[in-house]
Formats: sequence, structure tokens, C-alpha cells
Amino acid sequence: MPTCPECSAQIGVDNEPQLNEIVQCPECGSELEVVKTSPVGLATAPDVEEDWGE
Amino acid sequence: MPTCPECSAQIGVDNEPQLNEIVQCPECGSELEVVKTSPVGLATAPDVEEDWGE
Amino acid sequence: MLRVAVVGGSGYIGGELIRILLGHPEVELCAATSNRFANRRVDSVHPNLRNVCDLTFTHPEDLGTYDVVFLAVPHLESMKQASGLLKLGDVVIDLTADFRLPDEEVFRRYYKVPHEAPELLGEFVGGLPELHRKELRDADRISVPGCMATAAILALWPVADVGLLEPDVSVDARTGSSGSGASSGPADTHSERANVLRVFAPIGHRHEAEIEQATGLRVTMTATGVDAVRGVQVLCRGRFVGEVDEKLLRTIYREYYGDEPFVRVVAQRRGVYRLPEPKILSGSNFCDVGFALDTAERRLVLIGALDNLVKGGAGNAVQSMNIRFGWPERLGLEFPGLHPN
Amino acid sequence: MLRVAVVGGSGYIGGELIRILLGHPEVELCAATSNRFANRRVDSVHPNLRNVCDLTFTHPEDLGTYDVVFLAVPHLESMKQASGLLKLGDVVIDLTADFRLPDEEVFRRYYKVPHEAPELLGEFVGGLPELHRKELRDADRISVPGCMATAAILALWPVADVGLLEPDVSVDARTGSSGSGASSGPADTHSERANVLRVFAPIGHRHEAEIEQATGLRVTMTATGVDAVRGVQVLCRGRFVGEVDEKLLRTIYREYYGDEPFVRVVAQRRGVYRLPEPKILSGSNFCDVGFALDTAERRLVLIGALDNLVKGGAGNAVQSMNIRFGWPERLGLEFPGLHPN
Amino acid sequence: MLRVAVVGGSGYIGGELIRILLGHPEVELCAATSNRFANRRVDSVHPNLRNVCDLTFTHPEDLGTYDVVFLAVPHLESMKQASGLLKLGDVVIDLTADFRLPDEEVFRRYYKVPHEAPELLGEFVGGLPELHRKELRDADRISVPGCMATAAILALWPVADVGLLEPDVSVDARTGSSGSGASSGPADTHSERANVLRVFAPIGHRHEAEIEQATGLRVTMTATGVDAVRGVQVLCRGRFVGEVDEKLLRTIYREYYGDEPFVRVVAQRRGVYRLPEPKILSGSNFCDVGFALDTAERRLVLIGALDNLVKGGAGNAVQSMNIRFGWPERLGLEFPGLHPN
Amino acid sequence: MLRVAVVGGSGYIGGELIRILLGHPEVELCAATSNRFANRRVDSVHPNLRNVCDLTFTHPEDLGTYDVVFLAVPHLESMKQASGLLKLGDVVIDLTADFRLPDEEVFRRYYKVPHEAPELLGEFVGGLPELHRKELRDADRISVPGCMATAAILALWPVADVGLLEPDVSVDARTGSSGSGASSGPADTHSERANVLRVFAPIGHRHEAEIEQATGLRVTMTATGVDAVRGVQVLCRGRFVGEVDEKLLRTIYREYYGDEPFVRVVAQRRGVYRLPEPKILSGSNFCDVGFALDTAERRLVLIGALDNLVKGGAGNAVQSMNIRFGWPERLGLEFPGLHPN
Ligand SMILES: NC(=O)c1ccc[n+]([C@@H]2O[C@H](COP(=O)([O-])OP(=O)(O)OC[C@H]3O[C@@H](n4cnc5c(N)ncnc54)[C@H](OP(=O)(O)O)[C@@H]3O)[C@@H](O)[C@H]2O)c1
Ligand SMILES: NC(=O)c1ccc[n+]([C@@H]2O[C@H](COP(=O)([O-])OP(=O)(O)OC[C@H]3O[C@@H](n4cnc5c(N)ncnc54)[C@H](OP(=O)(O)O)[C@@H]3O)[C@@H](O)[C@H]2O)c1
Ligand SMILES: NC(=O)c1ccc[n+]([C@@H]2O[C@H](COP(=O)([O-])OP(=O)(O)OC[C@H]3O[C@@H](n4cnc5c(N)ncnc54)[C@H](OP(=O)(O)O)[C@@H]3O)[C@@H](O)[C@H]2O)c1
Ligand SMILES: NC(=O)c1ccc[n+]([C@@H]2O[C@H](COP(=O)([O-])OP(=O)(O)OC[C@H]3O[C@@H](n4cnc5c(N)ncnc54)[C@H](OP(=O)(O)O)[C@@H]3O)[C@@H](O)[C@H]2O)c1
Ligand SMILES: [Zn+2]
Ligand SMILES: [Zn+2]
Repeated sequence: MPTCPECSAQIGVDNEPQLNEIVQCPECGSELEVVKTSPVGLATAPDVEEDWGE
Repeated sequence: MPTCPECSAQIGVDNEPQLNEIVQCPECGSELEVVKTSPVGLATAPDVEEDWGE
Repeated sequence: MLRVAVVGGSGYIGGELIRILLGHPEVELCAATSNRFANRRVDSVHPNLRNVCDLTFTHPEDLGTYDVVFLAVPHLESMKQASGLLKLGDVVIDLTADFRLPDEEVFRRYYKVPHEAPELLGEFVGGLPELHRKELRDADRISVPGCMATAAILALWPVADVGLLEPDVSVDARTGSSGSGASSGPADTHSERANVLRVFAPIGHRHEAEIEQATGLRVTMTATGVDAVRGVQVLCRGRFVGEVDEKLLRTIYREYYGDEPFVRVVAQRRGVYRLPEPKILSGSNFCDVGFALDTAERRLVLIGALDNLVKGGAGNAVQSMNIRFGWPERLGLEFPGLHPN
Repeated sequence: MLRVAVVGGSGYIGGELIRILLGHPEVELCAATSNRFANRRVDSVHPNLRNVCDLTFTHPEDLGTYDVVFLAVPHLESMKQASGLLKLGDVVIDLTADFRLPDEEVFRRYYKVPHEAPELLGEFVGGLPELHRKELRDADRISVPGCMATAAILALWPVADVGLLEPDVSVDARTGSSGSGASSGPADTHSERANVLRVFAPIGHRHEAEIEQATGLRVTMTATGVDAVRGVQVLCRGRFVGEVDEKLLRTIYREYYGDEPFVRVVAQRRGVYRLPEPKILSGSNFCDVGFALDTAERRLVLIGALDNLVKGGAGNAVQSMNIRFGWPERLGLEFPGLHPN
Repeated sequence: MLRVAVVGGSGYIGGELIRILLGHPEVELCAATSNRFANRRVDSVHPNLRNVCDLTFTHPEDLGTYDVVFLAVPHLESMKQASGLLKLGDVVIDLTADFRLPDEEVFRRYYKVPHEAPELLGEFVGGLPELHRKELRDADRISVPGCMATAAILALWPVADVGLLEPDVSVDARTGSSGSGASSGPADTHSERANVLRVFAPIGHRHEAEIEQATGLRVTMTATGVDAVRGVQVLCRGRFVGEVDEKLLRTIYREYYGDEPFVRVVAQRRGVYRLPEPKILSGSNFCDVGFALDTAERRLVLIGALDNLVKGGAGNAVQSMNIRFGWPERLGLEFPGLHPN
Repeated sequence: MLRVAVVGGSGYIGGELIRILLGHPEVELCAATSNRFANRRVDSVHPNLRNVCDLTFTHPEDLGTYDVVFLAVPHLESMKQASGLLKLGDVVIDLTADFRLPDEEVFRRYYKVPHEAPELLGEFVGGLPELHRKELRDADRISVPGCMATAAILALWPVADVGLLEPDVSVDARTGSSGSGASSGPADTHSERANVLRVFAPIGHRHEAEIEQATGLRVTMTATGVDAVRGVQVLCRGRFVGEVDEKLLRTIYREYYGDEPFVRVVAQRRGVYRLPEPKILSGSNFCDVGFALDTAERRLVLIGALDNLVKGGAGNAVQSMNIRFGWPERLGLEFPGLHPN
């Protein structure tokens, strides 16, 4: 199973993930991009900085 | 089954209620006193006015 | 297990539906939609579902068909997309306002736009089990009433139905911030919305029409936003006809609600919680109703309280589904609420 | 500088009087009483007054005489101790309910006990400047109305006074926890009192009588405790007679309140704060009044809001004192309230 | 069905135990005690249980014997009444502080009184499944840890256990008002307790001792009351030894909690709910733990959050019971919490 | 009367400046700017100012020149528009973060962008009277510190300045929602922001740099959003060097703050309000500071509390202006805060 490049959590992906599909890490919430298939490779997707703090 | 003198709700009492036992009406919350047994008769127990309002 | 889906899963009603359906033993939640969060995890929007829900949101266009579909989209959207949405499920339970009012004209008066699917209005059964249990048993199109309307109808209906109320009734409703959904404008920020007693509808609130339709009364309604996230309370004021005393009122409510799994009559003479209030109802499917009587003035105050997202929405919808499929009505809806809270 | 004293200084109204009087340029606060805290520092009970007030509490029995004395004791105490208390000051301003209702019988009906000083009832002038400014100019006995009553009277009075209201009016009042003073019972703890919408007076609230007396209307009142410390809001519902439109209402309110320093008419078509609410009134002496009109149904909703401890109590008392002594009415009462809050 | 009883059923922990046990499929709740409310209905104190619970309170002296007894009395009472109370149940689960600290001397230092049943201290197993699951399987005397202690222990323990923490740790705890039970004093009224950030324990809070014992760390703890009814959050600050990065921390937590039914690791890079907080945990048995890392300064902030009455008390007790009797751990504890709330 | 203007008048700091300046006897408020609300009434945004303020907002481009100009624009805007803004006033008091940190590099590290007017950094005097009263007397460019920084600096500074603190200090800050201004995103809505204990800055909050600069300590700071509109509280934890007892601490604070009009030392052994908290500070310019001492562990907890919009912003700015012009420092800032509140 592929792992999250940010936090090493195992990421469940569909049987046939599409290239450039975005999946979200269940542990750290990062958005990950499918950068290759069979086997699946994931890279951190560019993050739009959210306004959250005060 | 005896009924609440305040609101007529049916009051479940133990098989052998004691005279002067206090039971509480499930519907209106009144405290009721067992004033006779077999058959059971209930009367509203004197109510200590609770401070509740503002 | 029936296969179910929620359209509008990233909203507050949608989130509550997801929570309840995940705990429901007879259904499998197969999809929850979101445009904004498509492919993101459901628990990234509804963090209470972490470790409980592994789904990601589906884009509405990617939906398949299901045994039951719940519509929790903004009002006006159900009717606009009706042709598409109604095909998604054998049974469709709509939580918007769009199919609540059978009369096209009344709809237009309250919603300021013409109805876009008037031909469907007659197909929907009201998703209020206390009034429509029988019709719900074979209803394929169900329209759940509004949250404040539900509280007011359940408080008023028995007394109105036995003919003890004069027709003119005023309804004073109070509601938490989740009642307006997950949207955010300048009036919705915490700094502006906290500590409010905001009379956002001094006259003519839309739920008037629903209450009138269900009870046959003439209703004038006022709605105030209060500093709470969940919860609705209504105070209904009217005059009675004939002889009315506390016992009679209790007898009436007992007759109407004695067997109801989710309506409790709360009118106590002692204790801290004498009349219905939402404080203890968060997460629960109960609607508490109560009353006070002013014999001298021949006036009645009837009070209802519920959690707007549960009995005022998602819970009512699931209860309706339980009836439709012949399941025990309490299924998935057992959480009783918390004290203190 | 006039010498003033507060009886009941450890309570919430007493504390507010102390705060305002300390900032008042024409008076010197000479004593504030407490039985429980006699000889303890005032700021040990009212921590906002640290570095502002160096007084300690006086036992009531150790009071001297003063130019002005404010009575902020529990209701029924002013009348019980009237003979003693009224000797303490050349001018006595009573904040209890005891001398608000001129009619002994009405008092007994609402307070369930006979009045103990009925002979004094006629001596008091109502401490509501908007209605009694003229009499206040030479009043030596002043009785300040109740907090919810003040809000309702100020909302209703102009429209009632010009004869536009049908006599039957319902008043729906909402109040914070400080409205019941510093007392503590099982229903007052934070865990039980937070998040409430507690209908503690579904019918027959005592302030009914005050509103009826001031406006000549027939009032049925409901009161609900809300999750706030300060603040009162009233929604008054009635029907109008004759032709009424928004302009007429504005004209009437302008005529009655255009020159009032502490009444604002708030009925806006835009913005976040369209109708009166207490959120922005904490600490201020304003009473905001507003209205909504249902022409079709010939109904009016009149709304009032204030800080129960200021315009609903201590502020009104000080404003009355200012009038009595011919000082500018705003003296000591300039704090406008906060936004956001 | 096992027969169970709750001693102290009119309190907040007692009420929560009753709620959970009523929904538990393997037990029958046979008695809940109260001195003050003996023979009154349980739902007159816990109004969320109306229509759910038909019991009346039993006077403690009228108790029989049961398969399992939960003790939810004030602290010091369990040890004082130990000889009587421990006879009531084959399995006794104590929620007071009395049997949490195995060392008599530590107890005396923190509770300022000598222990009255020191001979029993060794008999109790800690009711914290994450640390003591194995011993709980055959424990007949179980002592559930404190609410803030539970949150702190669950946040700290994995990192401490692998030896990555320097021993000195500070714990900053925040707690709602239900944490101090249903008692009421002048500091507990809504007017005084609302809106607080009350540092009631700037140093030396009693839960320090429990955290030290469970983690082997040296803890200095501060506790602040916040304006909430339910909920505890702890921020634990320490320094790490060796090389630590986010991945390592996640691996550690995953290893310790990956299979735990009620601990979730929450440390997100996006969204509104990135770190643990009690807002979404009311009524649920989850303890959320999370972390933030300051690599430059070699510091860690570890965060825990829970509902003090559930995972911080009643829920932990029921989870321990489930383990003791070999039932699925989630039994009776499935409610996931609400969003929004 | 000096002529003053507020740039950013529709924001929360701007609104507070307007409120205070309107009540200030030595200045005339001539303009308050807003882009979004230009030409609309000030009281349509700040409803507390109805009947108090008759101004309409000025578009920033329509400003003239004034004796004193206050800058309450978003951070980074002051430096970006510095050349224009600084010409507007003989005295300019900036409330943004832009000129607080004299070191360009530190600024870049914390604000992630290069400073755009580094040449001006040296011109600003810190707007914290307790530390910079002397320089403020003839300062024409004043930079007011951050709200949390002010609370922490005032709590830490005396003890640090006498050399009693070890350099490593942790600061745990709690803040209400107004601290982030009037902006609104999905995380700011009432439903999401109510009831939070949101650790939005577990490490590295920007105010760290300000506290370090003022006190010479090494600070690690954590910030948590709480369910309040106004108010900041900081808990600062450190270790002391040498012999320290309560008396010494009191002596030090007395020496530093005995003559300060707006700092109170609050560390009481009795009563409900023993340590500083913002509950009673809304609207007031006080900063309360207090302490607790753990002699055994050689640890100190120093606590500060203030209203972020007053002593944490607008009030501090006005106090600085009072010093600059030789007026009594309390002018316009007399409101002491409310109890209860
Ligand atoms: N809140 C209550 O108390 C309550 C009670 C009873 C009934 N209701 C009714 O329930 C419905 C939902 O209310 P809510 O409070 O949950 O609102 P909400 O929080 O705003 O949620 C609306 C949902 O609809 C989705 N949505 C928006 N536009 C859409 C479109 N054009 N097509 C498909 N989906 C769309 C939204 O997500 P995306 O934008 O990501 O798609 C979101 O999931 C409303 O009709 C409301 O009247 C609400
Ligand atoms: N709270 C409001 O919003 C509000 C508004 C308008 C008017 N009022 C009226 O103002 C009055 C005070 O209300 P409150 O809310 O301030 O009540 P409170 O907080 O309970 O204060 C009552 C005060 O009276 C003192 N007191 C009690 N018994 C006394 C006695 N036998 N003789 C002399 N002093 C006694 C108490 O202190 P010690 O026990 O230490 O002496 C305390 O200082 C009441 O009559 C109330 O109806 C209240
Ligand atoms: N609150 C929390 O968050 C929390 C969390 C974890 C653990 N705990 C622990 O749980 C226990 C209960 O706490 P709580 O918050 O529920 O307190 P509480 O609300 O004050 O309840 C105490 C209960 O004990 C009963 N009681 C009082 N004195 C008694 C006596 N001498 N003998 C028998 N029963 C007596 C009370 O009712 P009657 O007076 O009517 O008998 C009441 O039912 C405490 O030991 C506390 O440390 C509390
Ligand atoms: N909130 C606090 O507790 C606090 C405390 C101390 C210091 N501060 C600082 O005070 C400043 C204002 O904070 P706030 O909380 O009041 O923020 P705010 O509520 O967001 O207000 C910002 C103000 O600036 C105006 N503005 C926005 N962009 C502008 C531009 N490009 N040019 C000119 N004006 C512009 C806004 O109105 P228009 O968009 O209509 O022009 C608004 O009046 C910030 O720098 C903040 O760091 C805040
Ligand atoms: Zn990850
Ligand atoms: Zn009854």
C-alpha cells in the first residue's frame, strides 16, 4: 500500500487510481496526488494556504 | 391503577405500598402521598415551594 | 441492507444524516455528495466522524442509484434539480422546503419565486410521523417539515385537532446558528453572532405556512436567533374555547402522544427542567412539548423544543424511513441526549 | 458634592450603582452595605472595582444619613424595613418592586403577600424619566421599575399613548442570569443554567402589572431565561387600530423619544443589527426600541432591549437622581456599550 | 444480563453512568442511589432520561448486592465507606480519586488527609484500558483515573514510554463546569461562572500525581475553568531527546493507538479541526490526542481532549467493565459525538 | 481640541478607537476610513455608537491631514502604504504588527515576507506606556504592541527585569474571536467557532518575538481560541533563580506597577476572582497581572489578562497619545469594566 509522503500513514487507494487523481491522507489530512500507477506513487499536492489562525 | 390527583396520570406503585409513602407523578412531577392502601389512594403531598424563577 | 445516499453531505443536515445512517443497522451508506469537497474525506468536514467513517465525498454528478436517497441541499435546489434527483432513489426523502407546501401559490408567496416542479407537489407525503404515519408506510416521496415548524406543529396539533384552540395563534421561535446551515456571511461570524438575541424574522417567517397547513390555525410567527449552535424552542400563544384545565390538556396530549416514541410531554411542577427546552436535546430525536394555562385569561402557552438537526431534520427523515420500510421506529435514533450539557 | 449611600451593595444592582456613582462627578459614595461582607473590601465582591474603589462594606445597622440613598435590597425588604430605610436619606431611590405598584390589591395579587407599608405607596414617583421626568424634578421618594417592565413600557408606551394599539398585548421577555441577583440555588449553577431557554414564567410574570399600569394595556407576559449574564429583550405583540404604516410609527417614536438621551429607535432595513438586542448594550444606559409591522394582519411587533442592571435598574436610578438635582441627565452614564461584545 | 447499580446516581458522573448503562445490551440497571432524592424519579434530576428510564432513586442504605457496582460518590467517600461499598458488588468500579494512587503518602500529600483504607490500595486496577487492558480482564476492583489525568496520560504516555521525552513536563488543563460535579457555591452560579478563564489551580493540581504515576514523568500542572459545561483539554509541553520528526511521532502513536477503539490521533494540516478539542466530543467516549513539534527548539506540545463525564469518567468505567466481562469494548459506547455542536 | 483620524475605522480595533476617541475631551474625531463602507454611517457598522456618532466613513483616499492619525488596517498594510499613511498625521500611532519589531530579520522570520519599509523601523517608539513612558512623551511615530504580547510582557517584565527569571519561558495564550478582526472564513462562523478550544498556534505564534524583545527572555508560545468575543489571558511558566517568595514578588510588582494607572496586581487568597481573567475587563483599559509560586519546584506561573481591543490595542494607543500630549493618562479610558459580565 502506498504511504503518505508527509506522515508515512498507509493510504488506501482505489483499485485503478487515475494519474493525477487527488487523495487525502486520513492521518495528517494532506492532499496527495497520484504521480504514478502500478505501483501507485503519491506526492504531496500543492497546498493552498488556508486562512485559519487568528 | 391509582391516578394523580393533579393531572390524572396513572401512577405505578409497588405491589405493597406503605401508608404515607411518597411517590412522584411521572407526568407532572407532583409528589404524592399514599393516603390509603388496597386500593391505593393518593393525595398531593404538601409542596415546599422551590426557588426557581428569576 | 438497503443502499442509501445523501445529497448535500457536507452541510449540517447532511452531516447529521451521515452520522445517524452510519449507526443504522439496516442500511449501508454508499455515498455522500459535495461539490466543494468532492474526493475529500467526509471526516475532514465532519470531524466527529473520524474513525467512524472512511468515505470520501462524491461529486453529485457521479452518483449512481440507491434504495433511499436523502436530499439535504439548499432550498430551491430540490425543485430545480427535481427531475435528476428523483431518479436517484426508489425512495427519496427531501429535507428542503421545496415540497412541503402542497399549494403552489402559498409557496410563491413565502419563497418569492414560482415553483419549478408544481406537478410533483402532490406526490410527496409529509415526513412527520406523528401526523402522517399511515401514509408514510408506502410513501416513495417524502418531504420533511422545517425545524421550527415541526416543534410548533407537535406542540399545537393535539389541542387544535380536538378543537380547543381559537384559530389565531402566535408562535415565537428561537433557534441556534446551525439552523441556517454551514453558510457564512458577515452576520454569521462568531464575534457578531455570539451573545445575540437577533430577531431575524419579526413577521412572516416561512414556517408559518407549514404550521398553518398542518394545524388549520392562523399563525403569526416571529423568529429569534440565540447564542446556541443547535436547538429550537417555540412558544405558541393562543386562546382556548370551552372549558380547559390541566387534566384535560394532559389527557389530550396523552391520547395523541402516549404511544409516540419521540414525543414527550414536559410540564412539571417541580425541578429545574419544567418545560421543554433544547439544552438537553442535542443529538436526540425527541421533541418535548409542554403547556401552561392561564384559566382566568382563557389563554394557553404551548411549548415545543427539539434539536433542529435531528427531530427538526435528519432524525425525522430517518424515522420516516424506518416507518416506510417497516423497521422499528427507534432504529438508529436511540441516543437520548445529555445532562448536563 | 452630595453624599450618597447604597443599601445592598454586595448584590448585582448594588454593585452597578457603586460603579456608576464612583464615576459620577457630583456625588461622593460614602457607604455601601452588606450583612455578609461587612468590613470586607467592596472590590473583593466586585472585582471590576479594584483600584477604583477603596471602600469597605458597611453593616446596614451602621449607616448614617445621606443626601441620597439607593435601596438595592431583595424585594419585600424595602417595605418591611421602610420606616428605618426611608429615614436614611433626604432622597431615597428604591430599586425593589415594593413601591412600584400604587394599588395594594394588585401588589398582593402578584406578590402573594399583603403590603406592609401601604400608606407609603402614594409617596413614590416612578423612576422612569421618559414617563415621569416632570414629577421626578422634585421627588424625594423614587421607585425604579423592573428591568423587563422598563423595556416593555418603553417599547409600548408611545404607540399605546397615541391610541394605536388594541388593549390586548402579549409580552415575551428574555433575560440573562444576573436578573435574579447574586443568589444561588441548584437551578442557578453554571452546568444547569448554561445553554438554557428556560421558560421560568410561562404565564403571570410580575412585571405584567407594572406594564399594565404604565401603558393602560392588558398584558400577558412570558419570561424565558437565556444563556447570558446581562441583558433583557422583550417582544411585544399586539394589533393596531386605524391606519398604521412605518412612517407613522417612526413619527410617533420620534416625537416621544427624539429628545430622550437614552432611548434609541432601532428598526433598520440593512445591516447586522436591525432590531434591538442586548448584545451591544452591556454597561450602557440605552434602551433600544424598535418595531415591525404586518399590515395585512394588522399586527405590530414592538421590541425593547436594555442591560437589566443599567437602564433596567442602576442606570435608571442615577438618571432619575440627575433629574431630581437638575444635573445633566447623561452625567455618569456616558458609557455607550461595546461592539463587538 | 448482569445486574448493575450506581452509587451516587444523582450526580453528574452518576447520571452519565445511568444513561450509558440503560443503553448497554448486556446489563440491567437495577438501582441508582441518592440521599437527597431517594424515592424521587431519576428523570426528575436527569431530564434527558424522560421516557427512557422509569427508575426512582434508592437510598444508599437500601441497596442490595449486584454483579457490578459503580461508585460515583464524592471523593474521600469511597475510602470512608469502603468496607460497606465493596461488599455491594462482585465487581466494583470506583470513579472517585480514592484508589487511584497506590502510594499512601502521595495520597496524603495531594488530598491533605490520611488514607482511611490503605490496605485496599493494592487491590485496585487502573480503569484505563489503553494502559491496563490485560489486568482489567480479571480485575474485581477497578479505579478509574481523573478526567484531566486521562487526557494527559493518553497524550503523553506513548512518547514517554518510548523514552523520547525529557522528564520535566508542564500540563495546562482546561475544564468545563461539570468537572466539579453538581455542587453549588457562590463561585458556581451562572453569573459568576459564565465567561470565565478561571485559573483555579495555578500550581499543584491533584491530577499531577496520577499523571506522574502513569507516565513516570515529572509534571507541573495548571488548571483553568472555561465557559463550557462538558469537556477537558490538556496542553502538555516538554522537550524531546534524540531525533524526533513528525513521521516518528505518528509511527509511535499509531503503534500504541492504532487498534484502540477510543483513541484517535488528530494532528491535521488542513481544515477547521486540526488538533484535539472537546467541542465535538460531548457524549462520546473518544479521547483525541495530537501533537505539534518545534524541531528548532527541541520542544513538543502534546494535546489531549475528551468529555470529562464520558472518557473522563463514566465511559472509561463502562469500557473497563466491557473488558472485564469479555464483551466487545464498544458496547454501549457507540455515540460518536456531534458536529457542529 | 486636536483633530484626529482613524484609518481602518470599520474594523474591530478601529471601532474601539472611535468609541474611545468620541468620549475623549481633548480630541475631535474628524474622520474614520473604510473602503467597503465609504459614505455609509459609522453606526451602521458599529451599532453601539448609534446616537453617539454622526459620522460617515471616509474613503481612505479622501483623507486630509490631522494632528493624530491611528492606523488600524490589516497587518502588512501599514508598511506597504507607509509613505502615504505617515504623511497624514503629525503624530501617527500604528496598531498593526508592522513596526513593532525593530529587527528586519526577525520580522521576516515571523511574517514570512520581507519588510517593505525597513528604513522606518527605527523611528517608532513602542506604544506600551509601562515600558516606554519616557520616550512616548515626544514620540511622533508610535507602534502599539500585540494584544497577547502586551498581556505577557506586563506579566513577565518586572520579574524578568529584576533578574529573577531563568530565560526559558513558555506562554500559553487564550483569546476571543475579536482577536482576529472582522474577517470571516469557514472557520469563523458561529457554529464552528462557538464552544471551541482551538489550538490555532501550537508553536511559534508571532507575538513570541515581541515578548522576547521586550523582556529579553526566550519564549515559546501557544495560542488557543476560546468561546469569547473579547479577552486575552496568558499563563507564563518559568523557573526562578535565587530566593523567591510571595512577599518578594508582591514587592517587585508594587515597585513596577504601584503608580501605573492601568495595571493591577491580582493574586488573592480568597474570593471568586483570585487571579487575572478577562471576564471582568471587557471595555476597560486595565491589564491585570498575577502570579502563583511553587517554591518546592522553583517554578513561577505569571498570569496576565486584558481586553484585546482596549489595553490590547485601542486603549493602549489612546493612553500613549495622552502621554505624548501631556494629558492625564486616564483621559477617555475611565470605564472600569463590569461585574458580573
Ligand atoms: N439546518 C437546519 O436546521 C435544517 C433543518 C431542517 C431542514 N433543513 C433544510 O435542509 C437543507 C440543507 O440545510 P443545511 O442547513 O444542511 O445547509 P448547508 O449546511 O448549507 O448544506 C447544504 C449542502 O448542499 C450542498 N449544495 C449546495 N449547493 C448545491 C447544489 N446546487 N447542488 C447540490 N448540492 C449543493 C452543499 O455542499 P457543496 O456546496 O459542497 O455541494 C452542502 O452539502 C436545506 O434545504 C434546509 O432548508 C435545514
Ligand atoms: N437584578 C436585576 O436585574 C434587577 C433589576 C432591577 C431591580 N432589581 C431589584 O433590585 C433589588 C436587588 O436585586 P439584586 O439582583 O441586586 O439582588 P442581589 O444580588 O441578591 O442583592 C441583594 C442585596 O441585598 C442585601 N441584602 C439581603 N438581605 C438583606 C436585608 N434583609 N437587609 C439589607 N440588605 C439585605 C444583599 O447583601 P447581604 O446579604 O450581604 O446584606 C445584597 O447586597 C431587588 O429588589 C430586585 O428586585 C434587580
Ligand atoms: N465530574 C467529573 O468530571 C468527574 C470525572 C471523573 C471522576 N469524577 C469523580 O466522580 C465522583 C462523582 O463526581 P460528580 O462530579 O458526579 O459529583 P456530584 O455531581 O457532586 O455527585 C456526587 C453524588 O454522590 C452522592 N453523595 C454525596 N454524598 C454522599 C455520601 N456521603 N454517600 C453516598 N452518596 C453520596 C450525591 O447525591 P446525594 O447527595 O443525593 O446522595 C451525588 O449523587 C467524584 O469522586 C469525582 O471525583 C468526576
Ligand atoms: N483585533 C485585535 O485584537 C487586535 C489587537 C491589537 C492590534 N490589532 C491589529 O490592528 C489592526 C486591525 O485589526 P482588526 O482586528 O481591527 O482588523 P479588522 O477588523 O479586519 O479591520 C481592518 C480594517 O482595515 C480596513 N482595511 C482593510 N484593508 C485595507 C487597506 N488595504 N487599506 C486601508 N484600510 C484597509 C478594513 O476596512 P475596509 O476593508 O472597509 O477598508 C477595516 O476597517 C491589525 O493590524 C491587527 O493586527 C488587532
Ligand atoms: Zn499523511
Ligand atoms: Zn401528575
